[in-house]
Amino acid sequence: MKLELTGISKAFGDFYANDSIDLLVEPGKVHTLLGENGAGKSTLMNVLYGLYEPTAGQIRIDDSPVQFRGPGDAMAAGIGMVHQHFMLVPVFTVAENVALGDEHTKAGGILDLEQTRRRIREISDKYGFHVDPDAVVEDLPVGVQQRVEIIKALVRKADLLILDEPTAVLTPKETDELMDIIRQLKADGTSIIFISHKLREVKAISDDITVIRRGKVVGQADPSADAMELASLMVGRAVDLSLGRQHSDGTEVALTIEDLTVIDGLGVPTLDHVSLEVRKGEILAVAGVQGNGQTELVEAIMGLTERTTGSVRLGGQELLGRSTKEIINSGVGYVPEDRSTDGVIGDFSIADNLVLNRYDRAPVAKGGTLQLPFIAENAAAKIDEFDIRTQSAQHTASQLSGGNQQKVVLAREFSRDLNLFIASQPTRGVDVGSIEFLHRRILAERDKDVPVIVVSTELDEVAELGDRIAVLFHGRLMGIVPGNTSRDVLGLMMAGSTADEAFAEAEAAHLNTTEHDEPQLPGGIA
Amino acid sequence: APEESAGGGAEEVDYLACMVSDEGGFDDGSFNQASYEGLVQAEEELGVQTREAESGASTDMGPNLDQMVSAGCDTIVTAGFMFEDLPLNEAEANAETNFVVVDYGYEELPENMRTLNYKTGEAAYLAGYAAAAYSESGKVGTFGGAEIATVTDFMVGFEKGVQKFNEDKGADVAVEGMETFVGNFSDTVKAKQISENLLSSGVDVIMPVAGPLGQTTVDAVNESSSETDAVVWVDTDGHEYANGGDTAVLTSVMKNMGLTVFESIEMDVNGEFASEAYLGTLENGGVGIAPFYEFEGDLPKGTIDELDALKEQIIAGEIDPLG
Amino acid sequence: MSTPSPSFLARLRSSSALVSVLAIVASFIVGGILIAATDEKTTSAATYFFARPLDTLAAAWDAAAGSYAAMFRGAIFNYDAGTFAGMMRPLTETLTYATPLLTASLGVAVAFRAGLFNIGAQGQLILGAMFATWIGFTLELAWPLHLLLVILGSILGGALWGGLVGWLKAKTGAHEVILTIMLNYVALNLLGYLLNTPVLQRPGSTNPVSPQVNPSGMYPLLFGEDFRLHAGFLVALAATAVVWWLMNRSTLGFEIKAVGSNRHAAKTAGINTVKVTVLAMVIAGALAGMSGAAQVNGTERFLTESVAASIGFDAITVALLGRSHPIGVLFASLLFGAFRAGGLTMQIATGTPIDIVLVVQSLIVLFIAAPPLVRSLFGLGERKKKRERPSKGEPKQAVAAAAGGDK
Amino acid sequence: MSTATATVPGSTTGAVHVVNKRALVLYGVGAFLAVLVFGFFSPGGDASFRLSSANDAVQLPVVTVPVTAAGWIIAVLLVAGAVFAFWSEKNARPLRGWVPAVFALLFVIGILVWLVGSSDASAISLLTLLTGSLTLALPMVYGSLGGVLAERSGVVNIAIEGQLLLGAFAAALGGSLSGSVIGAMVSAALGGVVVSSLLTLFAVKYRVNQIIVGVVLNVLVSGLTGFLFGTLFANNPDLNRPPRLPSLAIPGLSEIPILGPLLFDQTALGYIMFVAVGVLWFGLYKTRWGLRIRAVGEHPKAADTVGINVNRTRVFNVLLGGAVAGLGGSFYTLVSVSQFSRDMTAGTGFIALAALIFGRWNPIGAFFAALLFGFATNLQYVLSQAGTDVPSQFLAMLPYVITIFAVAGLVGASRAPAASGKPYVKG
Ligand SMILES: Nc1ncnc2c1ncn2[C@@H]1O[C@H](COP(=O)(O)OP(=O)(O)OP(=O)(O)O)[C@@H](O)[C@H]1O
Ligand SMILES: Nc1ncnc2c1ncn2[C@@H]1O[C@H](COP(=O)(O)OP(=O)(O)OP(=O)(O)O)[C@@H](O)[C@H]1O
Ligand SMILES: [Mg+2]
Ligand SMILES: [Mg+2]
Repeated sequence: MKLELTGISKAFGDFYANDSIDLLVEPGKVHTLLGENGAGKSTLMNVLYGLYEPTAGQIRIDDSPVQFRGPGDAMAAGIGMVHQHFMLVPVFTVAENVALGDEHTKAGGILDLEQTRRRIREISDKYGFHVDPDAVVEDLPVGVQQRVEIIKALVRKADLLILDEPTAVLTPKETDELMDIIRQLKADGTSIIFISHKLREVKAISDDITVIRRGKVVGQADPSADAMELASLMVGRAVDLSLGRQHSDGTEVALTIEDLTVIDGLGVPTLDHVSLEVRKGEILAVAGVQGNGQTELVEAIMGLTERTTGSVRLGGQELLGRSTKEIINSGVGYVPEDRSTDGVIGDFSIADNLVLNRYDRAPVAKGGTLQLPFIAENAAAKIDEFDIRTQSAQHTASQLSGGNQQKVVLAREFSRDLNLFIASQPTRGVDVGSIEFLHRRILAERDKDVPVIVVSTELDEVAELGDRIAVLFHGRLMGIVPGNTSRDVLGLMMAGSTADEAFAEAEAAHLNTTEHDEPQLPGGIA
Repeated sequence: APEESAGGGAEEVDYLACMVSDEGGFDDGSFNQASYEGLVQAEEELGVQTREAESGASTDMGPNLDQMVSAGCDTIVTAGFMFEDLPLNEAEANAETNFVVVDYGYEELPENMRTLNYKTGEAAYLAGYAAAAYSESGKVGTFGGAEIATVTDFMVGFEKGVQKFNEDKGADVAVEGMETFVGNFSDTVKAKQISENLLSSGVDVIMPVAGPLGQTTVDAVNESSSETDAVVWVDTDGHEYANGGDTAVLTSVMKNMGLTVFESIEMDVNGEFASEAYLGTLENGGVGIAPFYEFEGDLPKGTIDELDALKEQIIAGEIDPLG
Repeated sequence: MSTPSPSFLARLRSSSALVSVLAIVASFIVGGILIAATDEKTTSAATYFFARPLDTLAAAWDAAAGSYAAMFRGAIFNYDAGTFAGMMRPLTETLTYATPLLTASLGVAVAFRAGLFNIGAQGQLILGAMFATWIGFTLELAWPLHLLLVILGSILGGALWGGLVGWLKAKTGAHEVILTIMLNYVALNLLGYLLNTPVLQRPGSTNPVSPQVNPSGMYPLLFGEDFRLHAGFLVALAATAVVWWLMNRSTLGFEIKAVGSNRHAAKTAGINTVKVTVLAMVIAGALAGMSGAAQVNGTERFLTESVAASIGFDAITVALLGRSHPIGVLFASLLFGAFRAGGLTMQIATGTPIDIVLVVQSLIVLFIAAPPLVRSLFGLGERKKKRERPSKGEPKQAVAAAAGGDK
Repeated sequence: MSTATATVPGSTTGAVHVVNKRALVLYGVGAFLAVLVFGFFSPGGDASFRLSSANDAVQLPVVTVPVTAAGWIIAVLLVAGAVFAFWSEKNARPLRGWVPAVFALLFVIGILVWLVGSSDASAISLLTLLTGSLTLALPMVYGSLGGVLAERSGVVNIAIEGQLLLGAFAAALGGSLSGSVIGAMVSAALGGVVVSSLLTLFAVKYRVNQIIVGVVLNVLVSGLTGFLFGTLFANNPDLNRPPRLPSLAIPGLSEIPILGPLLFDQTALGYIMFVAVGVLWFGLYKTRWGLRIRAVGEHPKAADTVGINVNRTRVFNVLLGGAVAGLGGSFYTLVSVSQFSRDMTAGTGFIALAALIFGRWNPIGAFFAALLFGFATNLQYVLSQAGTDVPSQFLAMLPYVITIFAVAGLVGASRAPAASGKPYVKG
């Protein structure tokens, strides 16, 4: 399908999220949209998919103009979209989700899911998806959910597939698989619009790149262009992506975890006798495929899980068995993995979110009474310091973009003296400019001699930040390796090899076991 | 209901008779309604003006009384025990206004107050006797809206009447449902089900003491497969009053509130208001049982005479229906 | 949170005073049509409508206007009264009615803010009233002390009943809507039982009525014997101030709102959600319990089964109309108090059934909540579209909770 | 909002576990109470159950059980059930759905035997108990079904009480005017639809908080019907004389002992109820229509992105739900009693709301929840009629207390359709 957008504008009130955008997607090509958070990429895609009505402009498919009154029209015209936040009904099975809106029925409107199942199996086989049509979606890993989204589009015979930040929540392996799928689709003649903040992927998969800033197209780029160049084009200023950091080798042990075990509701250990130490002034990166115990590790330290055994000692004090509040008060800073459900309260103002876990202590509160002047001053200072983009501190957190919400969480945690800092997926879905900023802040904290744990499924981030890297697999610790260990070795460990096995295997295959000490690029820029 | 319309054609007199209901409202099919009918009768026959106020909630009763006083009522009627001491306090504070209190009494009455109470047990006793005589299954039943004295008086009298019949005739008629209460005076589905329960356990005469819910019993009896099932209605004459009452109501335990309220107003209009604790009895006609209409033929021979005799004995004090 | 939330203010602004006034006007018009349509004079004039249409209209106007004028005389100012006291009395009646409504609604509002849909003010009020009555007639103490105990008792009773809901909800995940509905009935039956036993029944009485509360256990009247308004109103105002402080300035209020908005984030921030859920319901119950004392020890003096009237249910509407904000709730309960007081006068003066008040009240709430409808009814045209954002003042979580709580 | 985050594995596992632990405590407490009350504190004597009513053609024998022995047997079974539950938990096996059901059933039978044993009655009629339960449940079932339809499509329906009440009123008025039961039932359904259309007007079109709208609509209907009752009906009593809906015994089937009178001797409303429960269940889970409503109620945006008109779906189903609840309201004036009276639904709509939550937004679940409630209510009446020492107020608490135990113990957290209560704004 050939798609042409001319002069598309979309205004929310007085604000133009898209301002006269032109875009040409050639048949069978992967066309990437690059842009900061809030640049207007998702808005443009929603217009294209019929979810928003454009304020001005025209959409042409295969040279004839079309108008969409809703997603139904867009789908009928052969456009499929995998949304940034998946559009799947969690309690439905895969087949029900795929059928929805395009159901096969027998007489009287009775569902005929068998046909849908067959289509799912066909597509699944063709592209190697391995999706069970009868699995309930909420039980599926994120990567599989995304494949369900793709199946939804393919079942409807999409000739143009929009992928809005498809890799933001994927593991490296899942990402690789997705890249393969995209290549196959492309080979079948499907046109693809691809949105991502991860320049490594963008460079690997794109045929064309269009960069958007503040709602306007600011230029085209060549996929072979230098990552720095792309980043600068997006952000509109020169981005220095090298952190120029030194690996630290702190010596004094601050956090000792021994035999930490977490049992889930079905009696299965999700964290299995994990022991490790974190030293002052070092970043311990925890790597692993999603669902292998990282979340449990962090939540156990924070006192958020039940059925936990073992020991977690911070500066000689046992944390296990204490309440989350006590743990926070003993100086543990925490950036949860899911900022919108766990990190901020969407209905609360930014100012209130900035004191969310110290609202009851001086100077935020005195005698059970909130000190509003302090809260206001604190907000003003933090908004300034962390460059949180908002019109006022009284706006609610839900009015912020994801990147800015993350800055609020970080600003909050960094506004007190920490004895331990834990960040789970700190840069998920955040644009390059912000990643750079967030990483620098985390490093700055480490340089204040605070022990830091960073959990990430992003290998680049792990390698980038980690002074040492711990790898979890099926709840067990596969080993702790130096920060400069190569992606190949880490990949093997994440697949279940112990550190020794992985090194041996990698050497046998003549792969690198360490990365060269060249400056790392955030967001996965090779 | 606009007050000036003197429907009855009686000459208008300059007299304002007022009434305040309790939560039940004037259409409660019970004491509020019956008392209210006395007020209407006064309007029609005496040509007095009337005002009425329903108390949608118990919290409205006090203010309603106050407003009636300031509206310049000559007589204010209250119905139900829920008013408690409110009328007494008002009466003491407003000597020019007369108060007629239905279904509640005080130890000492001020000059401007009458209380109207009714020994419903006496009439229910007769109805119980008649019901026992009428019953073919040997089982009669009753149930109440809520467990309060004005309700249980009926039920106890009814049971005693049945026992009297058993003694006199060596019969063994059982009374079911003495402890069954709907829990309110509005849930028709529950009241209907209680009636059905009674019928299906073989009861063939039921006395519902639950205000408007009695209608459900009439309906249940009219729908039941057995032709002989019957209802003992309370307060008013159910033969006239209940929807479908002519085919279901054996008799009614009448509590002549309308009449006594009317008489109280009439007294005052005639300048003869007397402070008094009136007690309606079989003797003074304040309570009684309604005619049996078509059912008379279904009673065992002589029952009517026995009832008359019992009535005399009660009046003479030879029988204590609640004892 | 600090100042009333921005969205709350925004909402007030966008549903400007004009819209609120128009909402009230529209409701009165609908009510007026109903009154006129069922008025005998109007209907009889309508039989010759085509001959003399003006008669019908005049009769309709008389019926509606007469009813509303009476309502005004009953609720605000009685221009017909001969004495100054008589003129002012309606206002004090309005305040008297608003008193128990105010505290109960505050209770519902606090629970809303914690994400709990509390339909149980009715039962909580009953428990409060039982405690207050019992303390009121069994003890003989010096005045302020006795009254203080009465108030504390009512708080304790309500708090117990509310806390039970919070505890069950927090511990078992049982839905608070079911729990509160069921506990209302349990409370009512418990009251019925105790009023038939020596614990609460008036000695010598066969009716379910409690003894009279001793004068030392009563709220003093504020303006003497001629007015029913009692010091409970001042206590309710104080409670409003406390709740305002609680919700807008205190750390506990911060916790309550946090749990109400996002339980997960609250937990992650170290807030003990179990404790907060229980406490919120304890506070909600305590406030509703205070209404029980206002009823018995303020106006009624004795306890009957109908002590709660419909206060607990009206409180839900009032809390929602006041957008769960203490100041909003204060004004909403004054409005409802005025309706109740005015409705009685209307009924007495014109014979219009008081039920019409319920109709007008509900319409006002609906219209005020939907400004665009009011604007289009009056042909004002749409305002420039605002960004649609859920307002914080509303118990958004409560909505979700009422439908099924959180996983 | 975001599906991606809600489903991150590991973040939700805790919930399952909590439910188990609580259920375990309940099994333990239940078994303990059973041993104590049914066993040691047995009132002794016999409990007799009549299986047919006095008027039945086929008279079945009276079943008599020794109370103490039966109590012990039930207690032992319950202890066994509790042990089984603990064993399952220990071995991390999920308990099957029938285990709590059987456990609860045994417990209720235990209560029944105990109460009957301690009452003065010679025999309790099981048939009366059961048919009455069904009758008492009937308007509740309709109300719950109406609620299920609305809430499954994402609109919280607190206005069930109002729908029932206006249905009852409309049936009386429409029935009196048309003189036919069909006319009455159609009017009742329309009455429910009127309430629903206000609900959708404000909740869907103007996005007013759905709970506000629901609560207020109940008051509105109560006020309106009360007003018209006091004016229109008071002045024209003939408008309040609807025809009666007759019982239609199915020849043959209705003769079957117990089941016959229970299932095959109903009014049209009774048969429609059975059909409606089945049809709605089937419709919700097996048809395109159901798939779409559920999608709209769970994740409206997802439904929107596949071309389903969210708000139109909501409006349609809320109106349909109103028709169902309104039809149920006609039970009051066509079956239960022969005229409308003020606030005659007496809070049933709220119990229906509880039943639908208790029944987990499933038509069949709601049906059984309502039935349990009807059973507890009728048990109270049957026992009080037979005469027992328990004060009437405590018997009256029975249905409410049983419900509290049931939701707190066995059912626990129930999960509403995720988008229920949230207005849908495109984009
Ligand atoms: N419904 C809306 N109403 C008002 N403004 C909106 C709306 N949706 C988006 N915007 C604004 O439009 C701009 C573009 O948002 P959009 O979601 O398209 O960004 P994006 O490029 O997809 O960002 P990201 O990389 O974070 O996904 C933002 O500034 C946002 O604030
Ligand atoms: N109705 C709305 N009104 C105002 N702003 C909105 C609205 N809807 C979305 N936005 C804004 O649109 C922007 C983009 O929203 P979106 O949900 O795509 O965030 P995002 O930046 O992509 O987040 P993430 O990083 O989590 O993917 C945000 O700035 C958000 O505040
Ligand atoms: Mg986006
Ligand atoms: Mg984004």
